[in-house]
Amino acid sequence: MMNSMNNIKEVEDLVNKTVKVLKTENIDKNQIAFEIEKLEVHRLLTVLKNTGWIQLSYLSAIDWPDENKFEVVYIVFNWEKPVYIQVRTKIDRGNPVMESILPIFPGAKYYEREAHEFFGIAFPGNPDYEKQLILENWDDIPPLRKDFDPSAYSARKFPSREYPQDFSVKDPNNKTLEKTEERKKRAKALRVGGKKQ
Amino acid sequence: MILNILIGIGIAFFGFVLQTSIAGINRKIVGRLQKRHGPRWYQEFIDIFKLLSKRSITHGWIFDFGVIMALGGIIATAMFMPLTNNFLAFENFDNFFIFVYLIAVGMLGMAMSASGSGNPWASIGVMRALTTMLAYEVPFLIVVLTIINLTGNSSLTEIMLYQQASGNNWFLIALPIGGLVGFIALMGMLGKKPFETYVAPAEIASGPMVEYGGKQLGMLFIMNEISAFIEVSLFVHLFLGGATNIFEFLIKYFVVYTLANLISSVNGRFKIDQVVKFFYKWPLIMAVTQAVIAIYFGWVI
Amino acid sequence: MKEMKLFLGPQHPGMHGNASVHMFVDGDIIKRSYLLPGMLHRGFEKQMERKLWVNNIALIPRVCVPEPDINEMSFAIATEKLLKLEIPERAHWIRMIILELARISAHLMAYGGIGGPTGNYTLMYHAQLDRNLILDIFEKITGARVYHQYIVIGGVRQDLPVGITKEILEFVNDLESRLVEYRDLGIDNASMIMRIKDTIMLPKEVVWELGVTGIGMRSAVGKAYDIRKVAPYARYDQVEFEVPTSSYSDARARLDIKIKEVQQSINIIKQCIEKMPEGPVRVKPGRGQSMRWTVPKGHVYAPIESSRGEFGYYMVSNGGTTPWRVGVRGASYPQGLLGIEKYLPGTRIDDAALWVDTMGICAPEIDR
Amino acid sequence: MASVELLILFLVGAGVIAYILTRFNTFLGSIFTIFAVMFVFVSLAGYGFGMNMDTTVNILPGISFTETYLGFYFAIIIVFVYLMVSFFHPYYLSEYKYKNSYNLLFLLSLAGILGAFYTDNFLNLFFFFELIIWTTMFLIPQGKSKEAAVSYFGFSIAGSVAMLIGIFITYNVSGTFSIYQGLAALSGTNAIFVFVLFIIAAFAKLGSFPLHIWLPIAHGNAPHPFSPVLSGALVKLGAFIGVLALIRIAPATGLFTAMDLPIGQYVVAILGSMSIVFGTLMAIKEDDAKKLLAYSSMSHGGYILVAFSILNGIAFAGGFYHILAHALASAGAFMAIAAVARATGTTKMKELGGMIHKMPITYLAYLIAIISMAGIPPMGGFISKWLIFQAVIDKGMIFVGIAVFFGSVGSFLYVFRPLAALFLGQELTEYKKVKEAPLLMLIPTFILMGLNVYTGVFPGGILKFINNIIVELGYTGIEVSTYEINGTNGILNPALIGLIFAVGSGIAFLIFIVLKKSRKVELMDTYTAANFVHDEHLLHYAVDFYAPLERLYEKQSNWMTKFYTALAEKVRELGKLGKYLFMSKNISTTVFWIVAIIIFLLWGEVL
Amino acid sequence: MLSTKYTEKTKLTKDEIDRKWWEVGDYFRRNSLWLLMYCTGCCAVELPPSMTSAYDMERLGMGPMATPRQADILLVSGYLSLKTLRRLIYTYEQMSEPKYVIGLGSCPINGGIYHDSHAVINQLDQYIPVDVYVAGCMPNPESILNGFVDLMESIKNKTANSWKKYRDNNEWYKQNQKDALGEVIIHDEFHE
Repeated sequence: MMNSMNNIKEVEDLVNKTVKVLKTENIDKNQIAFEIEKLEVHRLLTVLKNTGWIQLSYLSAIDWPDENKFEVVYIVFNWEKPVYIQVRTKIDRGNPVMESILPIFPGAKYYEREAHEFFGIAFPGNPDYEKQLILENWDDIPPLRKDFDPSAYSARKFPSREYPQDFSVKDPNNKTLEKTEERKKRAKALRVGGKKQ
Repeated sequence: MILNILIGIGIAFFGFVLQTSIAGINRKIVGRLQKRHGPRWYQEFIDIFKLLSKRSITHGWIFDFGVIMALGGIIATAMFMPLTNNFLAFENFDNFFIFVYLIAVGMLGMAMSASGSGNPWASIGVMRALTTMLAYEVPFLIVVLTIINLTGNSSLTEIMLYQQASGNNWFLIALPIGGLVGFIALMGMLGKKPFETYVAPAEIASGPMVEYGGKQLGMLFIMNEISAFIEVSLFVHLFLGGATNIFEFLIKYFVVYTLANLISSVNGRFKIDQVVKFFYKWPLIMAVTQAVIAIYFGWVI
Repeated sequence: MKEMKLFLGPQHPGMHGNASVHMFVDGDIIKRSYLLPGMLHRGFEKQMERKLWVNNIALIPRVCVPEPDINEMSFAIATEKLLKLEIPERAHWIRMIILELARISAHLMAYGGIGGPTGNYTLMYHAQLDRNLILDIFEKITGARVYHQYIVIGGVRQDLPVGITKEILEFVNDLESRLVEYRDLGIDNASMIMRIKDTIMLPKEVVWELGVTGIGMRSAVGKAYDIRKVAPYARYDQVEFEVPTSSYSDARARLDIKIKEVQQSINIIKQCIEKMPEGPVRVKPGRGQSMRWTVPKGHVYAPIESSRGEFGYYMVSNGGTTPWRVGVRGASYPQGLLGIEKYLPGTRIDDAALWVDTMGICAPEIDR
Repeated sequence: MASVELLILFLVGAGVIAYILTRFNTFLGSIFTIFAVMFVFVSLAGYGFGMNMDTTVNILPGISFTETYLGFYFAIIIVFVYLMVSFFHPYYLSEYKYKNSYNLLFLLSLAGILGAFYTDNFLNLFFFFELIIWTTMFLIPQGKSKEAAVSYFGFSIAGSVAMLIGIFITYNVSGTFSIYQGLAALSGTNAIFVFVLFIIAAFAKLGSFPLHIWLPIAHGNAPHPFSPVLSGALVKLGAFIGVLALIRIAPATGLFTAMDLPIGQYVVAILGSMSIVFGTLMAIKEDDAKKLLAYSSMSHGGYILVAFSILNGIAFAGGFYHILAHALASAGAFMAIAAVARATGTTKMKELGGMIHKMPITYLAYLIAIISMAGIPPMGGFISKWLIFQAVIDKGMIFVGIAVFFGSVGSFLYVFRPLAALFLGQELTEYKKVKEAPLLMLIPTFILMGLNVYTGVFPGGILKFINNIIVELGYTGIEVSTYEINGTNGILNPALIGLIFAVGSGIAFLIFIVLKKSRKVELMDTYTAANFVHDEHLLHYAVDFYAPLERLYEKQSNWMTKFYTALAEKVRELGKLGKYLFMSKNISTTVFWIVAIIIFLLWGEVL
Repeated sequence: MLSTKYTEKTKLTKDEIDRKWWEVGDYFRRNSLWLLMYCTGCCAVELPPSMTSAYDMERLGMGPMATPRQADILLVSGYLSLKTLRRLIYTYEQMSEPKYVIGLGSCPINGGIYHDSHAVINQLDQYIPVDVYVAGCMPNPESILNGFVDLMESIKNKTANSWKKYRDNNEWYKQNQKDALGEVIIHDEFHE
């Protein structure tokens, strides 16, 4: 649609005017992504919120261990001019600190807590970002980092069931098939409402 | 005297069996309303006996003492209840106020025991039960005041005989507004929706019952059944002319309870202050109107 | 000031799903409250990073249990955007039918769900019965009642079975005729009105602060802010439907909108069945080995309108055979966490369960 | 033969001795007080029932006594309450500031009470009333606040002044100070004036609507062992004046009638009903256990007024029985609260919880008292309420009916609240070391428990005695046999109810004991929707117990208090004006004003 | 004809009487199984259809109950995260005996689709004993009801003894719980 292409253009102009954009990605007619400097995020989000991008749709982080960076992403949306804007910025992985955007978007509170929990990013400015939210008594590195291996963690912590090797339905002592047959019959009886047929 | 007491115990037991069966049948009827099969009619019995067979927990002596007091009070109340106009355990002593106040012993026992469990939900449930009681009692008692004033006797059998003497002139018909108030109050007493504020599983996790399991819960179930028996019987005797034989009583009882249950099954529950507001608005006005009409103008149909 | 602490959930009949509302109560007014999520945490986002793109299809429906199809749809759209894949026309229409059926089923569950907090169990029983019929239709189409794995990358898994359209039409016509009954039993029932009117208010001003979307927002703002209208996906721009709104957001208004949306969904389904072209339903998404195909680098966010609000997958690919990062924006995230913390205080404990129900809080998509 | 005069003199003397002993040793003085009160009680009980008291006066000048069933009934109840309370003194006095004079004042007020009920002279009555008021006024501020005493004193004095004017009018008309002749001589407008004035006095003493403000303040802040006296005994003085006014002057005031009642009586009944409703509503709202019981006293005072304004035997029987039942119940409840307050130092319900595990006997005493207070069989309160209901229903008094039924059900709510919040619920950590009350305090507790049950199960004897009073007042008594009470519309057999209740409980106990034994778990191991709580305060529901109900009348509940606060403010301003005018620093101004006023007062007479 | 021969009355020992009563009790217990409403996982979404009109669990005498004290069956509906497990054990210990546990879905059996997740346990019967498993992801209402009928039969055959097992092997279970959860009984509140 012509209209939405105009919107995209408008957004591009606005963002370029406000901050220095490192990289722009046009994703489709309703979505555009900008990568900017860490310090300029607040300014851009403030400007966007004042121009009508009032809804914070998503906030999260991406782990790039090769570059030794975390990428924090903010997605905002404007209902009148339907364009989703991804605002992304990269922060240092060794000392992950990102100022909270709570004063701009109060709705970010729990997203930031979650990002702290799963990546270990600190959000100064968010009063209780350090409280645990989803996990309880977590005893390992934050689980969404790439160097965390859930499989090993699970194997270490939760014992798995061991099945007997010689389990077979052909075994004459194994009554599984008969039992299954019986169950099926009963299931049928249940389906017709308890009436015996 | 001993014989009378035995008859009284028999009546209480009969009330329990009757109400439990009818409650079971009603579960089936409501099931049909909800497009399903419904449980067996004797399911309620199975539930109660199962509860009695379980190994329960206790929170201290008041937790048990309250339950005993609750069940004891209710059994004692039921022992005074006449079944028909000439079948009752204690001749002349079936005074209306005994039922209203002796049933309160049971309530108090249950409330005490529930609060004694130390659970906040239980206390909230008790609070709601008592508040609901404050709501429905007053309009109901005003209607009963009218009836006693008209008949000049507060004995249930006498009230029954008064209605039967003048050609089955039921008070439900003679005092139609009062009868309606009585029925609404009955719904409140039975804890039927929309006045079922104090069990309310989804709000306060079944209220006073929250900590009970096993035998205590079983005893409270029995208490609940017997108190329902008392309340419905009161309505039957006061408003539907009582009964001359047991079958008449059974039919009237069944109709009243089923009607209350059916209305209950398609309504939501009020909030607790809405219950109070409701009862102190229409039913009270209606009850007072009825009382004024009947006592001062003497207009009785 | 002495306070008492009460809990709604996880093991509580008023709570749908495994989450816990902690309430600090004075008398019966909630003074402070917060949601304790995480009881349903399974580490989805981590799991999906470790599975092939195509394997993830089996995993994702489990993110939101009452309405699993939106996950498949959002995931499929996101991946297709990364792949720059055009899918067959018929697949779009089938997807819409599935989505709208799922929406009806979710709305019926929520609408019947108020039977719990308000005690009107007959409503719940009837709604669940109709929902069960939808699940039966799903079973006929996809082979599974709840987790269908039907909407896949590149279209839908297989074509609709023969004669199912007739059955769907029969069902929706039947349901449409009985919507009046639902209204009578629920929101137009005198005793229910007393209970749900003017409770659990969501003021207009706080909507943006919360970031709440979906019915919660539309009932307060009064504008047709629906992603199907504003930024249409699939073929929603080619069907006619209205977005019901209201400007006074109490529990009753939200339920009213739910029932109206069921009506609109029925309309959409009818139009879809009418307009649906014949043709293939699936294209092969990737090149290379049969399942180990790769997806080009990129970041994409794919929002769709669920029954509870904006639901979206944020997907990052670094060109590998597995997603690099998947983020799920649960539709009930704002109203569930922030809403309970900020706007539940001041209401009464009776109404807490109503907030959970009418705002559409789905615990698994908060926890993931 | 016990002489009333000697008893009074004995009490005065004993007071002086108690003062000296208390100065020497608090415990000893208190024990002496117990024996002194016990001596009075025993002599009263020994001779009074047969009307064998010696009423001659030899020493005291200008005082004359006579013996009536009415006076004796009140006197024995109040002396009994005094006796019960005196057992608490040894454990409480040491905390008080003026502990030396406590026993003295206590005994003096008892002397006043004896005199007031045995006198037949209005001026004597007034004198003894003043004695009671002045002595108790110095007892009350030993508790928490001096304001309480001021408010008690203010309302009491207002009542006394009203009574005094009434007495003067009576004297003017009849020319005699004799109570019974004087009141009988009244007629016409004078009768109405005296009626109104006496009713004001009665209302002020009884703490009835609209003169109830002092009641919760005085009860709530009085010393813990004195609250039972206030509620169980002193308030009954108002009932006494009420009886005088309603029954003795009654027929004279009949200008026109409402519901077969003289209009004055009907108005009193309506005011009594309002007192019931108002007391109930305020009690439901109250957080302090003692204030709650004070409001309950107000509500029960309403019942007494309603009963005495319905002029027939059955209502009188109900009223008199209610005086007894409420005195016992209220004394029991207040004493239980006092025991708790001694152990924990507070009576605020939101600060307490789980006392049952520490003080089970006190709990039982409170339980039995509140069962009586709520009018549930098999306790005394049921009998009196049943009788009052009979009268109300027979008269067909609908609005009074609403009030009495409301009060009766409402009393459930408010008496249950201390039970739940204070005794039941979670066991709070700060009271882990609390122990049961000492034996001496348990003695009256047990006696009251027993009497509460006795009055509920075997009311026959007491009702027969009450019949004497009713006959003395000129009405026909009710039919009563050893076990049965015949009302106008029904028969009650309290003993049977008690028996059946025992049988029912027995069956329940059998069911309970036959089944499997339960496992004992901790109070904190409770349903929390599968969450973990380790602070029992968070699981104790005590604050704003009836919050949804309170919200319905929150706005309306304070207007009366506001009115009186505003009135007090105005009075204070007036006082300030006077102070400004008279007590200015310039001495000549003061002298000028004093002279001016004297001249103004003497204008008509001298100048 | 009356037999004149004296037959010695076999006196029942206390244990035997107990056992007989227990059998009577078993009849009531299996015909009135009350579920605990604890939706631990996604299989809970198939519970409403099986409870309500479509499959009507109530005709088997079963129904949902609000609190663990009242319930007989702990229905573990699906996967268990550690956070849930802690609360589940707490709930299980609050239930009054005899109590039964049913594991719905594949996840309680062996972890199911989340077998390598960092948050979900793999095997429920390490922590609390289980009477009946209902496999499937997710099981149909039919199979859920089937599981209940299985439970009823095993109560009849006296094989549903998990609660006794928990009592007898309490230390083993406690040790396992401790391994997974750290400390089962927590002395301060979480998230405060």
